[in-house]
Amino acid sequence: MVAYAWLVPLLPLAAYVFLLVLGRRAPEGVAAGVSVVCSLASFLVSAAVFRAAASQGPVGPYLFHWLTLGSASISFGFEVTRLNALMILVVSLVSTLVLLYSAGYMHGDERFPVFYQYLNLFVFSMLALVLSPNLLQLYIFWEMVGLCSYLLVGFWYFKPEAALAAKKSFIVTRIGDTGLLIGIVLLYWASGSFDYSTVFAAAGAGQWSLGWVSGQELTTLCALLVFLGAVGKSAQFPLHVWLPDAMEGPTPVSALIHAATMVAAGVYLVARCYPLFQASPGALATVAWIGAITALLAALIALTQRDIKRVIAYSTVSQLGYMMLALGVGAYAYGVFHLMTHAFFKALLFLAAGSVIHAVDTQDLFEMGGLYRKLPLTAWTFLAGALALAGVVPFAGFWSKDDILAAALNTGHPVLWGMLLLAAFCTAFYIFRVYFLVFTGAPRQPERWQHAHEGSWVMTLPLLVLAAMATIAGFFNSPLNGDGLEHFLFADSPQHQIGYTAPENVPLMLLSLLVALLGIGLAAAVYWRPRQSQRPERWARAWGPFYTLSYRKFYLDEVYYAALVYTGKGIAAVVDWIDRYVIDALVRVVGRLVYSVSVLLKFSQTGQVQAYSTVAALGVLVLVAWAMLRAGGVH
Amino acid sequence: MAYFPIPTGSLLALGAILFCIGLYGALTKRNLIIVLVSVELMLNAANINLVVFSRLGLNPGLNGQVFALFTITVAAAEIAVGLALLLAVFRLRKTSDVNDLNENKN
Amino acid sequence: MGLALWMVLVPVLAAFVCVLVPARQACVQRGLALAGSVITLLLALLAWLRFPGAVQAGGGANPAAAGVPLVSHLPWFTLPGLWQQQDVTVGLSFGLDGLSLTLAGLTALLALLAAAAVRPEEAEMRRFALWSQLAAAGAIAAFTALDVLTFFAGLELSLFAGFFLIDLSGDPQRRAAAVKYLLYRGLASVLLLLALFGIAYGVAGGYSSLQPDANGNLPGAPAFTLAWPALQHNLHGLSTAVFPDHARAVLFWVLLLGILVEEAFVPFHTWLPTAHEHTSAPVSMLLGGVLTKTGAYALLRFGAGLLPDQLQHFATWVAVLGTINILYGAFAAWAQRDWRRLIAFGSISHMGLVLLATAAGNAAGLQGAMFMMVSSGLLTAFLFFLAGAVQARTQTAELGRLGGLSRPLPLLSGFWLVAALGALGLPLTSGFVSEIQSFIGSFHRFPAISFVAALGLILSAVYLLYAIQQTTFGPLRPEYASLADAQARELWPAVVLTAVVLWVGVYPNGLGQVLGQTVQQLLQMGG
Amino acid sequence: MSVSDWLNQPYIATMGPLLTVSAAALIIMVLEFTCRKLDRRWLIGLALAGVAVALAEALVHFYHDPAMALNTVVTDAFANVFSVLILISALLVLLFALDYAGQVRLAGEHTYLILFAVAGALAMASAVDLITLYVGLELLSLSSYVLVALRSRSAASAEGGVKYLLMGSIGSAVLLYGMSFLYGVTGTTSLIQLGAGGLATYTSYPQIATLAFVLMLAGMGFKLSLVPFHMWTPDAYEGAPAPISAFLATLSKAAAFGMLLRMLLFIFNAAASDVFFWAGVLAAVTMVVGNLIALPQRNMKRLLAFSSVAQAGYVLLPFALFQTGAFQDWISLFDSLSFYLYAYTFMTVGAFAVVWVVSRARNTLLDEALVGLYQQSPWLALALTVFLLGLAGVPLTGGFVGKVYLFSDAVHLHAAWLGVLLFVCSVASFFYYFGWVRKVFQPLTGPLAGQRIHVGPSMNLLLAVCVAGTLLLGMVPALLLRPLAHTLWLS
Repeated sequence: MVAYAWLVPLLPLAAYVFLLVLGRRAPEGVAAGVSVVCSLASFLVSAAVFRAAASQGPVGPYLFHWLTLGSASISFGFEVTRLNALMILVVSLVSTLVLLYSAGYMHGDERFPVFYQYLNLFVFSMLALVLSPNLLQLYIFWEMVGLCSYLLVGFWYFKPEAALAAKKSFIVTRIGDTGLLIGIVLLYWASGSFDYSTVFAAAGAGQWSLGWVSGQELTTLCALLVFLGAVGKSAQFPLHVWLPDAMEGPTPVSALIHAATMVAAGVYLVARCYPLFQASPGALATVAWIGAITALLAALIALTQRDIKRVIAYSTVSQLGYMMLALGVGAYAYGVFHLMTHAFFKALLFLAAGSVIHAVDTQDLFEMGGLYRKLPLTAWTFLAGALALAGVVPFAGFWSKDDILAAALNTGHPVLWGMLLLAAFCTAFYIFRVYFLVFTGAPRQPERWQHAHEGSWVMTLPLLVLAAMATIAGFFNSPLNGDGLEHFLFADSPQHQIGYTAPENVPLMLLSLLVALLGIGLAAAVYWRPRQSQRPERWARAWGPFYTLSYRKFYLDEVYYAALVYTGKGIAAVVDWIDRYVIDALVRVVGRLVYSVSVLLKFSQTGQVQAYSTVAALGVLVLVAWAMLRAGGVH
Repeated sequence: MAYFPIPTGSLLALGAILFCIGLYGALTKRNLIIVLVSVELMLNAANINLVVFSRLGLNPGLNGQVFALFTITVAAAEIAVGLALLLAVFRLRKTSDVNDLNENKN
Repeated sequence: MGLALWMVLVPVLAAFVCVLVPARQACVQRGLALAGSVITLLLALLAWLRFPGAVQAGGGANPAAAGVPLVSHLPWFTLPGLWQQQDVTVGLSFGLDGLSLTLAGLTALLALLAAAAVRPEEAEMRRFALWSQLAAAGAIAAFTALDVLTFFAGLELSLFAGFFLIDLSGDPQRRAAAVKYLLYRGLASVLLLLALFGIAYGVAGGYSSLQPDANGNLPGAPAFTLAWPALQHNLHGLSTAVFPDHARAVLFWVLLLGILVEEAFVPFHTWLPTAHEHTSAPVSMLLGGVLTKTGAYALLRFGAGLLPDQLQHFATWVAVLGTINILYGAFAAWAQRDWRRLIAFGSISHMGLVLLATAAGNAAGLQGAMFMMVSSGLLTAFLFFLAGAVQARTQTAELGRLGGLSRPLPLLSGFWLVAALGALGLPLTSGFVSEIQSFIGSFHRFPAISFVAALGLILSAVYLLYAIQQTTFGPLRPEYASLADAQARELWPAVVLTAVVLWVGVYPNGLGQVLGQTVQQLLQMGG
Repeated sequence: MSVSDWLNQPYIATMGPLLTVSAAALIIMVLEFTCRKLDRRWLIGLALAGVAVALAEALVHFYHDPAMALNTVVTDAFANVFSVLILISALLVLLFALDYAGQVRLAGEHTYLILFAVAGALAMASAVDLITLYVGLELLSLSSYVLVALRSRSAASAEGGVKYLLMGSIGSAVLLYGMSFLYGVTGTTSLIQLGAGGLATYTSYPQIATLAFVLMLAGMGFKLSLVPFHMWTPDAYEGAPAPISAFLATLSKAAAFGMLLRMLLFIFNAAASDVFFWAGVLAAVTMVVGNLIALPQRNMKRLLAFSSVAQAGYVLLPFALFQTGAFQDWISLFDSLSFYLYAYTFMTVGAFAVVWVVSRARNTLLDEALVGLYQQSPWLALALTVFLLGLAGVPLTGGFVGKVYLFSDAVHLHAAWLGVLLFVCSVASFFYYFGWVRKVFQPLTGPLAGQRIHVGPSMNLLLAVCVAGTLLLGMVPALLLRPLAHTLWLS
């Protein structure tokens, strides 16, 4: 069965090509139908592949020759490991649901088929990325998903913000990608191959060098460069700024690309290259710290945002930070576990938010309210997602997040643990702030409230499925099924276990649960049934500077703009000036000079024959004199 | 029969001076006829050289004088042509001043 | 077999026929240009098919064509007593090795597409057909010449044909641009000729301090020849007593200078943006796609092929030059407000990578450089084609005055997106394959320099996405609301280019096998 | 010398062409006097026939062994190569004149004066005695003075004649003065003896030898219109009848180059080669100034005049190489020089012809007249394009091969800077040559647009020959290079 894994990405590709041929005229039903069927099929295939992988362990790589470089030969193909078997399962499932959901959400958009083209292309690229057997192929599809993200963020290209956001997302991630590319190239020269196995073997041995850097430094350098790619893609601090802006895209896109799958690719990359990172403690520490900072920073920013999607986006950033930290402190399995659960409940939250936006046609939290009565199903599913995110037992988030917290503490990173705990508190607060603002209380804008209504089944069905997953997904790696995921992942790794795992630690569990409940309680106190003394405005005033700081996203966008964009444009302007007024001007001056000399010569032809003969005579004279001097004078 | 030998150098100097005078005239005189005459002077300077060399040269011979004769003849032809052209110009321009011949220029 | 020769002759003949056909029959003229290019292209494909077999068979015994698979020779003239009283024969001899074949094919393809891109109502169709065919012939001759004189002849041919092309149509300032182009590249070709002749004489011992023996020829000095394969062969392991190092160094710098001007490298580049800004799109396609590749060709063929030791000796200089070009071009492109100037500077930035990769001198670098020449040729032509098509509708190429064109012109915008993404090196396009190979090569030799150069990857994204945002994205300007999108007749060049770009990007080995042959030879030369 | 000796000289072999041309000249002169009614064109036809016969003779003798008559006139490589060139250009000029005479009333002297000039030129090419050379030169010059001034009732023409006369005779005076010194130190005027004693002469009297050389070079420089002795050129060309401008630019230059080559090489051979340094200086100055001054020129005839100045600089390049090259290397120098002269002749005569036709049709000499020529007469336009591209040195024309040959000689003989200068200058010359081509192909609007330009049969023939010559020498240079390779220059 595993040998057929190539079907998994190819089915969406087929759908893409089909829609591309049909073009913009394709009827909505066909476009959506084909896409959903294809990705459902690829989900089923991946399920089969998953079972096969579970039983027989990693298979592949299946390769074909791609390019010859001198003596070296670069091959492409696919491989199935336990990790990417899990990934394709998650990705294809979420994709199927989102594709279905979009049929309702994008209904009536003039470029509906194009939207589905892009989505299919993305699904293909994402699955191919996951199945790549070597770094170069991974990089190729890494860029492809970036492209799809660019196209989908800018899907409503006529909105200037959308155009800007698309550009920003591509360029910011490109910064990380460049690092990744360099890392891959260095790894190639160091190990002589792009294949994971070869590279990691060399990395593990550590006996490698590039002449100008060797051994441990080289390992760390490569690991950090690879991580830079992950930072860009997974919106980690300091390259997280693109993700919230990317919310300009249609909400299903946010759900699929910017919550469940693409942004998780960074985490996947680090997980896939784990041997490399393990070989370099420095790199691991960096990963951990970046993760923690991101988690806390994003959570703090999310506290005060007014745009529902931005809140969820920042929560995504923050959760990705959790995963990075998990990998950083060595809790490989927990990182992957959280990646999976997060994929479900974050997609769920986005889709639910989408159906809210669909209903009230605004994204501003303070224009909503009381929607529970209008959208009960949405409200319930959102609640499930919120609880999962906040980490309330027994929802998915609880298990994974709790594992990570425990790992952070037990591996001796109390500081990181503290940061995460604080982040967890904020998480619970901001997500329930959203819940209460949207679904409870009195409608703030009655006319919007009036028109609100649930979407059709294509939109609600995915919500229900995802809600179910968000509820139960946690048990895959809970004591209740004996940490099944860990065993699945580690079943065939050489040392039988990658990184750190630990049995559940009940006091810690209770503590994190308590923190979550506190956050929820606080949110309820402020936004659900606020007493006079605790209205949000008062809080905002009370925390004045901090409030603004968080609301302004710590002014990071402004700083970057000043630091990068202005300097870049400045340099560009200078270069252009030099080009026009130094180099080209110089050329023009020389040209003019020559021409004016020739004009002078032209007018030296006065028509006076005696002038001519004088010149000639002088010529003779000079010639004779010079010749005589050269010949040594007349005796 | 005895004669007073004149050193070759001074004769050559004479030629050179004559040449320069001719050149000067050719470059400065306004009247076309004078200019032509000056050119003749230059040619004659060469003739003087030839003759001198044919008599007092390193290995004397008649060639020089023959050459001089040819030159004189050619010079005569040259003058003839020159005068013809002068007439043509005079007929069309009513002037024999070299400086007025400045229609073709730049 | 005379494939190479015919690839040069066919366009010349086409041009000749263009002269005979009356000018008013524009469609016939266009047809002739198309036909000429198609036939040339078919010949190229034929050669492509025969190539592997020819490589197996190995080059002819003729030393003047050693290691060149497909050779066709026609005696041209003999300069009597030129060298030590020996006659020197100059042949109209053309050969197709990997690089030559690829570039000749590229030339034919772009000539075809340029002819297709001319609006049928173009008033100057005859002159366009005439000069474009001659330009193509010249470029192909330069790319396939086995003889440095023939190479120079090809350069000159494409030089003056290009001059008349630029001058053909466009805005009034094209005159000045054409003259600028002419003088710059004229001087460049002189420098190249000087360097190549110098090398030829040097190989024959022209700069040797050895004493010639009784019958006047030097010990160990090979016979004088102007054929580069023979020069390559003779140079291999030639003692520095016969060809002193200082002479080689001087010649290398002369060659390099010529290449810098020819290829419009900073700071000798200003003619390129000017020309592109003021001429018409089809001409830009030819100029940017083909005519400006001769310099890079000379760099690989004669720089890496004849003076590898010097290239290695001065590699760091070349690499720094390349990096300067990459960054300078990218930043300048970012600052441009004219679409065509932006593309032009972008191509300068790309060709900078060719310098860097060639300097690296390893297999990856050389192959990357060759790929980059092809890719940059395709994509530059592609971009200019689209810019021209849009400009023909909006009557402006000023980025500030465009916007939202995706709505009225979805197809053109789509292709423009593809081309731009290719140019910024997106995987599965030719751009990526070229950049990755070039960087693989350069990082091995110049890690530090390459780190700086890698900034170009980011900057290219910056200026190209800026252009996209300014043109196809953003709110639609009312005056463009009613523009008509391109029809299939107008679009097929874009389709073809997309296909080729993707083919190279998805399965580069197809091209890699052919270019690899040249790479191997260059490596043997260097090693 | 006994009578039998006098009779047994190889007169025909050595002077056949010369005698034929002179005879034709005399006959025509007589005819011209006796029957005034006779149409000029018959006379020109006769002249053509005469020159053709002479050319045939020259070709017959081309590969024969060298011969000498009266220690004065020889037939050898120089004589053959240059006589043939002179006669070919004479044919072209006469063809041109034939067409010209059909359009413009032409003084009858025209025809035989040309022939006398040709005779002089032939003498310059084949004489080996300073006296004869000088006389030949003067014969050529005097006839050309008159020819220039021969446009009836044209002040410009007369003025051109006078200017040429003055400068020319100053030039010949300088030349003669130089010769006199040469004679002084050697006591002979025979090039053969001069050559024999050349080494001794130079080593014993370097200063005087150098002085003589420089003066002779300068004197010929007036004829060849080398900078700075060139300033009469544009004025004379402008004034002269069109065929005569072409005549001055090609025939008399070819003859003068032949004479210069013979004199300098017989007298100042390898031993004295560093005197040729001065030729290099003049060549460089001439190339540069000639091209510079042509850049802003709007008057077509004057521009061609300056271009011919510049081209003379190119042709002078090999003289500079006599200094650096070993004696054996000179062969390739002779070859390159004569090849370039041949190519140059075709291109230049053709260019002058087209310019004349156009300027007559539009009756202006300004290059605006060229605009739209392609519409009015594609044939003329393409012919002109060929000539201009040839002069610019574009591949597939004789100009290209010629320049490349000169260039490779320069690089080979360690004067690369001259070669580079040569090509840099031709790049500069692109500016004006291509400027014309551009005008030629410019679309023409307005009343003139429809008008066609009529071209007479003889003009068509002339153009055809010139185009063929230019292109053949570019595509199959072997046509000329092989014969050159077989000439025994150093016999």
